[in-house]
Amino acid sequence: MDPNGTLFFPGQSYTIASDVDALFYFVLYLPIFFFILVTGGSFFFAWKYRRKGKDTFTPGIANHTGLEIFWTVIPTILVFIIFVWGFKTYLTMNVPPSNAMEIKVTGQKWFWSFNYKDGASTTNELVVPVNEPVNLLMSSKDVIHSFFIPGFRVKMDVLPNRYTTLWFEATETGEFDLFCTEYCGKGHSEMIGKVKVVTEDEYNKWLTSNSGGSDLPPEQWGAELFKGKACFSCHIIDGNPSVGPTFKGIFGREEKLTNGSTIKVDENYIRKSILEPQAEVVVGFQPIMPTYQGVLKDDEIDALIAYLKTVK
Amino acid sequence: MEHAEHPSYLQHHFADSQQQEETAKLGMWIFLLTEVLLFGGLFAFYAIYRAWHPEMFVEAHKVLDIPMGALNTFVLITSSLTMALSIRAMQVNNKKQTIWLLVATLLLAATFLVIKYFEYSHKFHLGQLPGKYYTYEGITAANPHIFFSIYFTMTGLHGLHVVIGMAVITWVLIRTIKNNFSSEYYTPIEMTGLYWHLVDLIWIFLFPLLYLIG
Amino acid sequence: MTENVHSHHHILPLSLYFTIAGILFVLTGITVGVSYYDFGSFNIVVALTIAVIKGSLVALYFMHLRYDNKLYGAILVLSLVFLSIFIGLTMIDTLYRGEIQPIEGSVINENAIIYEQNK
Amino acid sequence: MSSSASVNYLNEFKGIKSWLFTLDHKRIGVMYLFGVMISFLLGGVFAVVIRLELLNPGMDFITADTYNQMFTLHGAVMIFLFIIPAIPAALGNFVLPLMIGAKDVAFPRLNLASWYIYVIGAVFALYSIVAGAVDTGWTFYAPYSTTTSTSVISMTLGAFTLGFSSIFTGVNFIATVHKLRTPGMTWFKMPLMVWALYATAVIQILATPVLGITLVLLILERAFGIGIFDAAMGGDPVLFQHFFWFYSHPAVYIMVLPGMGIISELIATFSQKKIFGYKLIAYSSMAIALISFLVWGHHMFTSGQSELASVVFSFLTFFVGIPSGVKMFNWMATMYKGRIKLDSPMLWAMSFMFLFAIGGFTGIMLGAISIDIHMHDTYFVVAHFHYTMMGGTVIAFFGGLHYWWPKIWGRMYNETLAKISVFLVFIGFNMTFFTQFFLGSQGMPRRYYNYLDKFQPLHAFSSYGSWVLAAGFVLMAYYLIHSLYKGEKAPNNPWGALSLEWQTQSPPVHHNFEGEVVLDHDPYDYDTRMVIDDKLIKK
Ligand code: HEA
Ligand code: HEA
Ligand code: HEC
Ligand code: CUA
Ligand SMILES: [Cu+2]
Repeated sequence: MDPNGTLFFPGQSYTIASDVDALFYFVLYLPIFFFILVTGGSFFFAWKYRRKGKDTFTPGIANHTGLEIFWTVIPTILVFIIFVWGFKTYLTMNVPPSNAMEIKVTGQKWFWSFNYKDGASTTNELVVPVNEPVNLLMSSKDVIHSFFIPGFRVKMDVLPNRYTTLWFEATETGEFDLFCTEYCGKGHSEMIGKVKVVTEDEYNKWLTSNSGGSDLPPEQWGAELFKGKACFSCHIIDGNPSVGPTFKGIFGREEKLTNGSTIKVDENYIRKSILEPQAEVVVGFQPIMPTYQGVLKDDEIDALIAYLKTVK
Repeated sequence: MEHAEHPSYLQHHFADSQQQEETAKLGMWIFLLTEVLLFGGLFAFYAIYRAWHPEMFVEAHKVLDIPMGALNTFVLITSSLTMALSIRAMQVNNKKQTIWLLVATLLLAATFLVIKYFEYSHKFHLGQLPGKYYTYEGITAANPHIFFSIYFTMTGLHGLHVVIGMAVITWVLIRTIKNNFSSEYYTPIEMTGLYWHLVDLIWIFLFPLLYLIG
Repeated sequence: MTENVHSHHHILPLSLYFTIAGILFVLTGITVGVSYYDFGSFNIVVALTIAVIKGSLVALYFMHLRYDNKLYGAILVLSLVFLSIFIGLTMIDTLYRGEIQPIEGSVINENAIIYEQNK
Repeated sequence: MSSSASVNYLNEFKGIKSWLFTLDHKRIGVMYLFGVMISFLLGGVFAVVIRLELLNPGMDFITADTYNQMFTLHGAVMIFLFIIPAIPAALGNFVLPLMIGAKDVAFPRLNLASWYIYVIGAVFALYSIVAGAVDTGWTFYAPYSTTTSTSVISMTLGAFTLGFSSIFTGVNFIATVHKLRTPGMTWFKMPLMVWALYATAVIQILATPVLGITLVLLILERAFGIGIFDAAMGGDPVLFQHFFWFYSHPAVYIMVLPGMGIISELIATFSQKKIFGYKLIAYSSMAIALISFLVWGHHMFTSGQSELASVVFSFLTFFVGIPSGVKMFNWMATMYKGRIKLDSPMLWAMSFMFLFAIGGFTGIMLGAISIDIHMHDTYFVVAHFHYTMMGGTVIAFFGGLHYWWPKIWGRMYNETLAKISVFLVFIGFNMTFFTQFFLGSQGMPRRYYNYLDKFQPLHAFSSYGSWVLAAGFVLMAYYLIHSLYKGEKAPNNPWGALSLEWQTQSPPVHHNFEGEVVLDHDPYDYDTRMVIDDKLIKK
């Protein structure tokens, strides 16, 4: 469990979080009162009026208008309070400040990609500066996903062919979990990532170093991209097929395609597989690989190819 | 519970035939309510998509054939009339008339389907088909295939009801011929009538919504 | 369960059936006729009013609602009430998307309704 | 009253055919009972597999695909095959005509037909397992359900068919209650169970058709690409969610209302006291039924529906809490000054009070939008709905089953074992699901096959709980089956209850009552009976 958290919640790392938690505790303690009243009451009666013999007379109390009004009206008033409170917090959650920084989020089976205005892009790792409102503009490439950061108490579905938004302002630095909470198939529970909240300085530094290529040699960079861009969620390198074909010994391998032809894996084929995966599909697999068009840049694809050559 | 006469059609758990008939009628009306809600889902789709794409609906409805639709409306209303009259004929114990009126209803229902068939095949021909099969190019507004998805599901479900109705009418027709009914007991024909009128009633709404409103 | 045991079935005069059918034919003619005139947004009102009148005639006379137990009519009305609840509450969603916070992003797919709506 | 060794509905006719073609509501009820018990066993086995896999993070013994199929089947079987028919179609079919002094339901043939439709639906649903089990979750959300390569069509066809079975039961019950009450039984002299079944039937007929058409459209979308749920073609996947929940929210009250009806019977009988606030309980059943149609959008707060819709639905959601609360308070007040005997059915009723209160209150929490945004699709929701469905309905169902068991079979079960089983189920249930509240609020999403290490202790505890729970049910299966063969003969009215079903013999005769039905008191007139029959003096 989160060391800063309580039994119920992870730590409060966003301005809204304390609001949500406060209402939660209100709606927790209030019913605990009623809970004790109702179940406590009935358990008490069950003991107090336990059957002692056949000849106890039970009075035919049919109703008591006062009591009945009481337990209709009081809960009604209480639920009104709960509603208004929940509603107000919801409004705050919904209206982002106008100066919020915008990041584009794309969900697809089964990873998240983040595109920054400055050209930087990441996969499964959202880096944001602390104390600055961030507005996410989200859409999906396939089915519905849902973007959830428990530490910030925010969640929003990510729909195909449509934008939804979600905003937050992180109040402390650190790493937070990021989950997909709308069931989206086999990799649903692997569609998780991290939100890194860093200081303004670190953020700017990160931004500049991430907008261009990398200093690493291509094979190593490719290996990182293999992890970072979530190829590994469908391709593994130990020789077993997973969702997609194994990458062990992929370069130079002969593949049978569903269109009947056979092909030898070379640079062009790999590039095509990444950019237009549905064009040529390997026999025995579903055509479900997502396109990386717009997610991977040219030099990144080169790096990946360089890396794949090394996987023997 | 002393039943003076115990007619063969009276089921054991009813006190008398009046109770039996009323129960059947109530059951039938409840069933009709579920039918209204079944179609209701499609009407909801219609309303929502129409609100989203008003121009497209206006443009797309023009390709439907109003004379054919109107003709079918006349046919169905007439069949409703013959159905209602067949019940009345049974009420006055005119079995022969009942039979002829039921046959007329069946024929009118078949006419309805034939006309629908011509409409459908014309649309198939032009590629005015639902969803991904839509190939027609005469409509400029966005998403016309949605209109045809709705058109075909609504009229298709309605057509299915016509077919089921015909089966049920055939069944009561056979029972009438077999002398199962009399002015004392004709509940099955009456229930069939209620169902058939509902089918008519739904068409009364489908026709303007799909064909006429521009 | 009612008092009037063996109140005999209500037999309506033949003329009534023919009159109702006649009115239905005429109304069908009218609704087709007026559809060639454009009343703007009133088109739907006119067409549906006529349809409701026709529907009521079928329900009241062909289906005998007028002479039968009121419960049956209530059932029919109930179904319509719940249908309107269904359509109404769904439309609270579909008609008001993006009201509090209009969404501005480049169009992903022109077909998608959200863009159609914001035009 | 005749001796209990005589002819009854079980032994009057013999042979498998006399069952398969029976029109007797009692036999149809019993056939339903078999169906739902098998389904519960099946759903329970899936549940245990789920919990086993979740014992540790990572892949333990089933693959991700299998896991996804497991929770889909678990959800679909439990909902469509078990809980929806469990109380109305199985127990309700048996007791409803008896309780109102009728000889049968209004349409016995329709009743038998709905059982067959149920079986056909079950076959479709189970066929989907053979044909590449579905993996959509029981909610079938588009566009996942329209694009996954699994056998969605046969499962939705199954659900569609089961829907019709449910509709026909509803039609039958409404007509029965309206028309077949024994002379003298006015609306406000009906037992509350009958009110509850009536309210349930109203929901069944109003909501289920919409599910039917939605599933048809889903099938058409999948098979022919009609495009109304497909965003790429100008459709809208969120509409599917509206249509689905327009049925499935009211459906949760299809599940719980008859359960509440059972609890009303149990509390009054075992307290031997007039029920408190009869009319208010009756009205609150109807109120719940009607309000339940106004709140479905609370499942969609994060779906991308308009903010306005979320707010309206959140507001309306809270109003279902009030009639439910009224019932809870009235049951409590019924126990006041009763003479309470804690036989096993009453123990189930007490468990219900405890567990359903928790389920209901967490429902209220979820109704508050800002809390739901955080909790939605986490284990908090999973815990909520197991507390209401399992802790509420299923517990009530077993309470009712134990209560009417002597009437159905004419045999008593072993009371000591029954008490142990309630106890095991109660403890096991809380172990399994209370932990899930913490998991959920900590952020553990649902439908996750794999999870972060930090959630492991809570998940493991929950899995241990499921074993205790399963042990409770296995014990129950044992003594119930045992009682069929070796159980003591049951008296006609073992609990001293007042409603009509206890006035006929156990098990009842073919036509329910021998001779005229005598209705000489209201269903809960314990005080009058005590004065007249037991000659007790009012204090
Ligand atoms: C039997 C089934 C059942 C029942 C009875 C309920 C009852 C309620 N449910 Fe539940 N619910 C489900 C089954 C059920 N639910 C299921 C299956 C799901 C998830 C489906 C899925 O996604 O797979 C779900 C999900 C669900 C959600 C969506 C969560 C999400 O996905 O984000 C919400 C949100 O509002 C909700 C609310 C409620 C409320 C307000 C009630 C109320 O009716 C509760 C009323 C009862 C009480 C409140 C207790 C007694 C009251 C008193 C003692 C009076 C005092 C009260 C107050 C002061 C408040 N439910
Ligand atoms: C009626 C409804 C119902 C019931 C009773 C249950 C019962 C149980 N459920 Fe389930 N559950 C759902 C409805 C139900 N569930 C739904 C709708 C979902 C959502 C699915 C989805 O996401 O799509 C869900 C999801 C769900 C999940 C979440 C999966 C996920 O999101 O990844 C989990 C995990 O713990 C779970 C566990 C359990 C357990 C341990 C039980 C236990 O209580 C089971 C105990 C039962 C047994 C162990 C069987 C023993 C029976 C016998 C021995 C037979 C007796 C026979 C005779 C007497 C003849 N359920
Ligand atoms: C959602 C799962 C998924 C993800 C994520 C994924 N792939 Fe694939 N991939 C597949 C499947 C399935 C196939 C086989 C079908 C086909 O050829 O389209 C495949 C095929 C391939 C092939 C052809 C393999 C062969 O043996 O001919 C290459 C190369 C490839 N993927 C590269 C990648 C790279 C690089 C990434 C990450 C940047 C990636 N994939 C991410 C599912 C995935
Ligand atoms: Cu993406 Cu779940
Ligand atoms: Cu709900």
